[in-house]
Amino acid sequence: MIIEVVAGILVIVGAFFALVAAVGLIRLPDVYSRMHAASKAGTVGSGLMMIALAVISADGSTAIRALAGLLFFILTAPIAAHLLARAAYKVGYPLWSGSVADEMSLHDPAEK
Amino acid sequence: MAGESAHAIDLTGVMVEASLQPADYLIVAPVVIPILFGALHLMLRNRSVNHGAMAIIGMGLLVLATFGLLQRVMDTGPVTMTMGRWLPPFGISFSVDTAGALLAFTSAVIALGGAVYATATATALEARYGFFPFFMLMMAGVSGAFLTGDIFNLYVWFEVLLISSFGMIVLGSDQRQLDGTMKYAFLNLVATTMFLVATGLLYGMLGTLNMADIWQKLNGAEEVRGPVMTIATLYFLAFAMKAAAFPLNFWLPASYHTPKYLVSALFAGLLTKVGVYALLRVSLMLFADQREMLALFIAWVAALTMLIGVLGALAQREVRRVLGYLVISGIGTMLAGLAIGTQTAIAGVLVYAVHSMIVMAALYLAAGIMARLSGTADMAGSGGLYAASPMLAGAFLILAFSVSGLPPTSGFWGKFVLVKSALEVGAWWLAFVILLSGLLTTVAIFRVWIFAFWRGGPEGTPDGAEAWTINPLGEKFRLHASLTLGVLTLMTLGLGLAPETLLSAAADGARGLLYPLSYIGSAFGGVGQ
Amino acid sequence: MNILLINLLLMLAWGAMTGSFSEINLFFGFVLGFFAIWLIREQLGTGGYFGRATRILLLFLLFLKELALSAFRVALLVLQPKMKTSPGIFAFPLTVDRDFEIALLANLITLTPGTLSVDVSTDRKFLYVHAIDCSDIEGAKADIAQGFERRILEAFR
Amino acid sequence: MIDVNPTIFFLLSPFLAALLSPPLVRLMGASAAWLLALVPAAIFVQLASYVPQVAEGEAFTMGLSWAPSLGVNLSYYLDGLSLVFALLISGIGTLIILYAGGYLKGHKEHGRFIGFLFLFMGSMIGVVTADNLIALFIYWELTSITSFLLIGFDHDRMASRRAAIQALVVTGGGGLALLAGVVVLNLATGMNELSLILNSGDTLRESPFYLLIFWLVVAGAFTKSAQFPFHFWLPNAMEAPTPVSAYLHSATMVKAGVYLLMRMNPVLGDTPIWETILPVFGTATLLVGTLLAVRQTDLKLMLAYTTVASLGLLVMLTGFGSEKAVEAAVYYLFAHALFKGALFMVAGLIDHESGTRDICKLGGLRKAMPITFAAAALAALSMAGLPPFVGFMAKEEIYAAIAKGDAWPAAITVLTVIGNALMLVIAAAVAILPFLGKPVETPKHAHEGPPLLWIGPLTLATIGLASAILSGTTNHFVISPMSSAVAGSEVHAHAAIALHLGLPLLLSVVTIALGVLLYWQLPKLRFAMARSLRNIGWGPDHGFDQFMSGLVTLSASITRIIQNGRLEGYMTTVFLVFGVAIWFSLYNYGELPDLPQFVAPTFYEAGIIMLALLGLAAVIYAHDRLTAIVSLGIQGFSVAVIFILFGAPDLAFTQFMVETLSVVILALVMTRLTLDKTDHRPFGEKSFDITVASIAGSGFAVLMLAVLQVPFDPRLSEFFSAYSRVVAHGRNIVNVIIVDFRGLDTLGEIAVVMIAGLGIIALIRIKGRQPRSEAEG
Amino acid sequence: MEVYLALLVGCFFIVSIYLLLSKYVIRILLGVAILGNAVNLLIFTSGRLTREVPPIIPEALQVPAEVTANPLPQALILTAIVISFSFFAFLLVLGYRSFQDLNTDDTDNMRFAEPVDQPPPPQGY
Amino acid sequence: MDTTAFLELAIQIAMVLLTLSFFITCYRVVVGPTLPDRVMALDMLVGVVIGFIAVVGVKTGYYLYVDIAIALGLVGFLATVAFARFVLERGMSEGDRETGERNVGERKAGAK
Amino acid sequence: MNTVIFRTAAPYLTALMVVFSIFILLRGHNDPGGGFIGGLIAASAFAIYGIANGVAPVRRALYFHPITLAGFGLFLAALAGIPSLFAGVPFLTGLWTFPRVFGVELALSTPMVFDIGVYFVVVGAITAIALTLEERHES
Ligand code: NA
Ligand code: NA
Repeated sequence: MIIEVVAGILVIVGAFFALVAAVGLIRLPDVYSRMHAASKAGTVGSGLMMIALAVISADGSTAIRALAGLLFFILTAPIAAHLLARAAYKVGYPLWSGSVADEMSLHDPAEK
Repeated sequence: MAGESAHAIDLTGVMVEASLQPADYLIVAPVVIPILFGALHLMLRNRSVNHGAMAIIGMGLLVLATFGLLQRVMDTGPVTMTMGRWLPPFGISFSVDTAGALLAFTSAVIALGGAVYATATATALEARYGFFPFFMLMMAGVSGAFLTGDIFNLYVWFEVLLISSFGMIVLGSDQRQLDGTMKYAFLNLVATTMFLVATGLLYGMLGTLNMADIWQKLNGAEEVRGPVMTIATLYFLAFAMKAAAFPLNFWLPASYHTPKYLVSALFAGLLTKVGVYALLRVSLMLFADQREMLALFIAWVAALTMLIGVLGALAQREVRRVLGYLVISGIGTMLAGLAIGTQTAIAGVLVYAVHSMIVMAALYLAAGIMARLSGTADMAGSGGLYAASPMLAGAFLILAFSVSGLPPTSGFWGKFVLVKSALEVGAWWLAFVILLSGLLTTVAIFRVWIFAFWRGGPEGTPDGAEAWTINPLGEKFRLHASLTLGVLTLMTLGLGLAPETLLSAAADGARGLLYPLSYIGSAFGGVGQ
Repeated sequence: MNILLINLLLMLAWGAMTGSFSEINLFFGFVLGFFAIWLIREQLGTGGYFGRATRILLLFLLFLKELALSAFRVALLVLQPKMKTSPGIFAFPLTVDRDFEIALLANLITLTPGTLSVDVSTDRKFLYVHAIDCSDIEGAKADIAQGFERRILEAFR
Repeated sequence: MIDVNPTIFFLLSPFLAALLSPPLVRLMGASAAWLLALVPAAIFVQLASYVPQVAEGEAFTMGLSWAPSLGVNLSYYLDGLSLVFALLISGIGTLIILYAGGYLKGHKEHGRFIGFLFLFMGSMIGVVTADNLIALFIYWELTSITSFLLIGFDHDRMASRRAAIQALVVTGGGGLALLAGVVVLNLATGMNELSLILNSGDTLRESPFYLLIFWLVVAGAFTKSAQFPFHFWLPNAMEAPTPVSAYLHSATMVKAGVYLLMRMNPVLGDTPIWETILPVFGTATLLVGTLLAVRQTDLKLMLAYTTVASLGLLVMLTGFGSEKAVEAAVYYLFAHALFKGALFMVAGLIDHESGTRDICKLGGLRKAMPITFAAAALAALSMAGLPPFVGFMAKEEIYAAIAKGDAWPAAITVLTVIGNALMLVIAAAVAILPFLGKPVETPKHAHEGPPLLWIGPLTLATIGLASAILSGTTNHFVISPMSSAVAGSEVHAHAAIALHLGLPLLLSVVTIALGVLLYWQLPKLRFAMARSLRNIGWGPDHGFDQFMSGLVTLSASITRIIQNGRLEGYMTTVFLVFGVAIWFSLYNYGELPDLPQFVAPTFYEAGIIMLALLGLAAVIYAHDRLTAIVSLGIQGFSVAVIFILFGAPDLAFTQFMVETLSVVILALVMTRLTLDKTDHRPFGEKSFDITVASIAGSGFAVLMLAVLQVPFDPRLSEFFSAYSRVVAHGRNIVNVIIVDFRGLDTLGEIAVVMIAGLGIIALIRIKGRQPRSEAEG
Repeated sequence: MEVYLALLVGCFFIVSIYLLLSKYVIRILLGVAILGNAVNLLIFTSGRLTREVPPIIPEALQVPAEVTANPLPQALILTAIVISFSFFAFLLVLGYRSFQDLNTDDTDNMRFAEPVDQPPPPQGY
Repeated sequence: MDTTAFLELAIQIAMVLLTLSFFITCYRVVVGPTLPDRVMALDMLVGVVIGFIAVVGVKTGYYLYVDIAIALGLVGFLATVAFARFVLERGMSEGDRETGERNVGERKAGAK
Repeated sequence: MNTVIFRTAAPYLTALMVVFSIFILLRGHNDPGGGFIGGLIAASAFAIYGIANGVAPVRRALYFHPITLAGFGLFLAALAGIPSLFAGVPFLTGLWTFPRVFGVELALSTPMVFDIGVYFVVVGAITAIALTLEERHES
């Protein structure tokens, strides 16, 4: 059945992205860079797996719920990343020493 | 319309078929009434409702319900209500025998007294932040624990009364309360968790939770393989800790002297006794053989608890701390009865439990009045109360005799029956310890009397000591406090002078605990079967 | 208008979640949605929405594309044997000025390649963006301005 | 079975009078005493109506049912012994009530005092008339309690308080021994009623319980009757107002012990131990009492110590148990009640009128207080054992008993003579020193007291004379029936004032001579006694203080160790107890599990378990508490995933939510806390904790393995599966259990949630304070 | 599988008890949280394990088609989770209040109810 | 290859990848070095769990797990928000300041 | 938290989640969910709302004090057991009725009322906790 193949691929790709995000978490140099990995690859990874579930269920309501859930992650993931990055920056967690720019420190000297 | 369904299903052996009478709701009323009232209190928390009056009505109904229940149980033997019609062991049932009903009734009476007292003492702040809901829900937990026939449900009621007690003990949040509550809360949580662990394991072993069903399995033809003894031990320790038996009693002296006096009174009167009751129910009914094997061990725990308790009482200056240790000593006395385990002994435990509920609650209330009068809880720093308040002095005196186990008070009968039962089985040393702890209790409590009451007087003291200042009591407080204290004191005196009703109820309760066939029959027969 | 729209959306969300679009269920969803909106009534402003569905859809498709691309880029980056990064924070000058638009833009930026919205300046003139690759700041700014920001303005103005 | 008899009402009437006294005294003042005295008088009269029949050897039982399930009845037994005692108590009680009416006239707590006296009277009558042993014990303890209240009546004075608690501890403690004795007696005989037990002496003496019963009863009696070495509380009890001393500590309460021994003589007596222990302690008490009496100058104390001595004498005689000794004891008891009661009242009267009781500060009162002097002289002569007083007859009987060779001859005889001689000295001192000689200036200007005060002593002293003169009547109605009851067989008393020629008379003469000699040397004697007591230094009285103080100190030290205020210590103990108990039980009762079979799990199951372990490790190794909190999430999520893997979506659902919410509120709360960076603890402490945790934790695991090896009974779950949809209309079985099958659990659970919310609000909102003022209660 | 979970439960208990034996309130609280999980897992495992089949009756059936996971322990745990969460929340806030008012989260220094320098009991009468 | 077998295999592979991701993400939670790092990793862990749930759903055919995934996304978000606010309110912890400076050096080192 | 991004998104998220929570509540009898989980979701929603936009809007939104809602929930749940009194069956016996409204068969029952009570208790209590803690920060 084609559905099973699609679901299988989605599952593998999703899991792959999850792993990528995890590796990114390890390899990237500072908290801000790591957030890129978590918020993008992580969301895409779990999103794909949710889609796989939607596909395999072959059931309208389940599929719609899976997609609604996906939408929910897409909505919340950037906000979470934003809040965390902002908080970290405001209280002074430094950028990686190899960073090339910090225009935020010029404009908004860490106000609370 | 109940249970109607499109499918034709044979429900024989699954659901109770016969209909029941409204009066059968007495079985569950002691839990439902306080829950409804507690919820109402909370819903109306910002309204200018008279919360005290509501509490009195609620507790009054509770007293009526438990009294009706006690009457009924004494008339007809154990009664059972299977919640949701699901027959045991599938649903939860409340199975009430004399022991449970007797203790439920006694606690309801104390709670009613507490409500009357609270009406005069609970501040607006305390009422706003939940004193009455805490109180009500605590009573729901207490009643539930006395009435339930399901071991997991018992755990739930334990938790209900525990969290309510947390709320009550910390209400006001002064520094001592916070520290006391820390110890009370963490240690009690551990105890309750151990109870839950034991229950989980028991379920894993027997696959059932209904106490009557557990009894059948443990006492059935087929011998249960598995760690029955260890699970019994775990139950014993968990409930011993709830009851504040040595060496698991630390939480009590660490906390009972910190909250409002009324709260201490209710705790001392009700909570440790729930532990004792659970201990009785579980170790006499469910694990009878195991209790037999543990008897000597329990006897040691009992003796140490009695002595450590009373020695602790002798080591205190603060009246409430004296009382806290006396509570512990009393627990030891009851454990002694459990160790002996004969019908007389268990009857003695029940008599002593009822006595101790009344007297300890009353003594804490008396201590509260004493503290108000003298402005300090320190017995070394107060005096002159004998002259200041003869009525209080009289009440305290009677209560002091009662807690010492001296006639003509309820305390005597409990101790007497226990000593008798100890000697009957040849446990000389245990009888000796019971009597010795009684004597030391006399010393401990009469030290309070001597220091706080007899010593000196406001009008001049020949000893050369200073005259004690006495603070006036508010009119409302005086009325409510003396009403509550007076009734409780008269109860201990009344039970001392006319003990037969209590004695025969206790004997009946003990019989029910030791030979639970009628309980089992009721559980599986259900109401309206 | 706006409120009604949200309400209908919530109703549909209800239908989706319960998996039943029967009349009674949708009606119930509408009531629930009404209640939910009532909860946040303070935060609701006014505004028109019709006719923008297409542009919103376009925006959404763009976003999906960017998101996929973004994940792919992260994968490439972290799976390189030797990572070469030059991260940094730049200040993107905002053209959009309504709360909703700023929020949307910021979220879209976060989910797209190599960028992550850190904060909005107190005067709401700049969006601070952390980028994995800060070698060409001006180019990145232009990409955003021409990409998401323009589409947002088209969709919601 | 039980005879309900109007006499019961009389026996209980003092309790009613006790309730009436305070209002009555408030209403009528001191003259209420005249009215109230009718109560004991009525009792006396009612009881006296039994005398003729009892004198003929009859005994009466009557009573009410009380606590039948324990075999406790309010039953009464009237025979020669109990009747005489009850007559003494009610008779002297009548006089004492009158005396108290005058003595405390105008005192703020006058009514309460008389009420206490009545309570005591009722209890004491109960002790001597009770048939039921438990009832006897209850009355016995009531006398201790009421005497506590009476001794401490002047509670403003520390000496009073000390004396009161001392008496309570000693007599109350002895009472507890008696309780045990009574219970064992019941076990040994199966009976509770004295009237029945009195016939079972032979079985009892054979019983293995005999020795135990003996010691327990003796402990009760000796403490109550102030036998050496428990004698010390009695003189201290003189802190009580004099009516109390006169009533309780001479005529009645202290004789309860003697009563008990006499009562038990037929069943417990006539054994070697009885005939050894009682005389030895009795004689010792006699000697100690008289010697200490000599040392005193306070009238009441002198009398008190001689009371101790007299009690010793009575115990000694009871111990001999021979017919003659019993007769002597009964005679002496009767005489003592009369003269000692009178003398105490005299002492009080002197104190009341002159303001002092110190014989060194008194003298020449004979003119000012002629009636008092008369009463004193009559009573003292009886006490001194001179004819023609009943005291003389008693002493003659004693010497007769000894002379009959019933007693161990030499030692006891010598000691008794010395004791009696010293008694004479005190009698002389009490009657002579305050009244004769030159008048001395006293704190108050002395003159004769009101009739309320002198009626009592004069009456008693007169009866002391009359009953000796009418010795035939006395013998018939009092001494013979009482002696018969004590001996357990019929005794006919023949004592008369007529001199017995022979050894008894010789001993009397020696006694008197010795007494006169000693009286002559009294100041020297007193000085010598004082010096030797100083040299001994320690006595039981001092010992009591040391005991009390040591008890408190010991308690404080033990409690400080056990209840050390450290939560950590408490927790450690608790888990150690649980851990050791589990292992011990598993091992000891053979409940250890078999070695389990390890079947390989799937790789992701293994992975999740490892993840959970990793999460746990992370929490422990976290270098600060924040890291620990974040790490907490790992194990929580792992548990949730385990729930998913094993088919528990609802649980996983809840676990995720709860785990996250826990972390969230932890973070919310932690926001405002500034904590030490790390919790440094020495390695030793950590390893101890790890040991404790491992013992307990591994215990749970092994116990669980043992449980898992029992075949599971899935009956409940099968039931739920079968009926969840068809009856309860729900497909999610877990939810159906929650809202239907076990809805009651859920009701309790949500109550917990609600209360937790409320409690948290209260915690946060109520502003913290210093410890609240006690005035808030 | 039960065996592994039993051992895991043991580890949960060990860690939880170790934390409960600490002086510091926050660590004790962590112990409480883990203790709750330990007990839940214990009950879960005691009711025996079934892989992956939740106790939910399919729409088309009146009774489950196959052996499902044991629903009763799940219901019990659900109750227990909720209760232990409530307690945890309460205790957490209690710890917080104690820290605020007693200025420490070291239980050794929280000696207000049982002060270190308690005066000895009075002697005499 | 049978499609069902392919799906089975895909699920097995995804499980392996996800299990790896679990461990790697946990590594970041444990080692930090800073609090925001841990929080971010925890957020990521939630994402991985969501994926895991989806895969379990696919594997077992119980699609009801999709709702759990949605709820989990919600509470995971809540946790991150709470931690972000915690970081913001508390400022940098003492320990983080030390590690941050030792590992990353001066904040504006690379700033233009 | 004063960030326009979060502040703007949070109310919508909240509304969405409340709807979701009610869905979870109502389907609990047949699928995973129920009053407790639903209540937790709703409470989380209010917590997010409170963190993003401040406590006051949440309180105004709820109108009743959350703990009052909890009290109501407990009252409702306990009350759900009482109708069985009039049916002559024991406490907490499930009573069912299946009315048809607009052609759809509805399953109304006392267990459902009970579960709604559970929902209210959890929403009320947890929200009360969260808001109280949050308020502490704002002050
Ligand atoms: Na330790
Ligand atoms: Na420790």
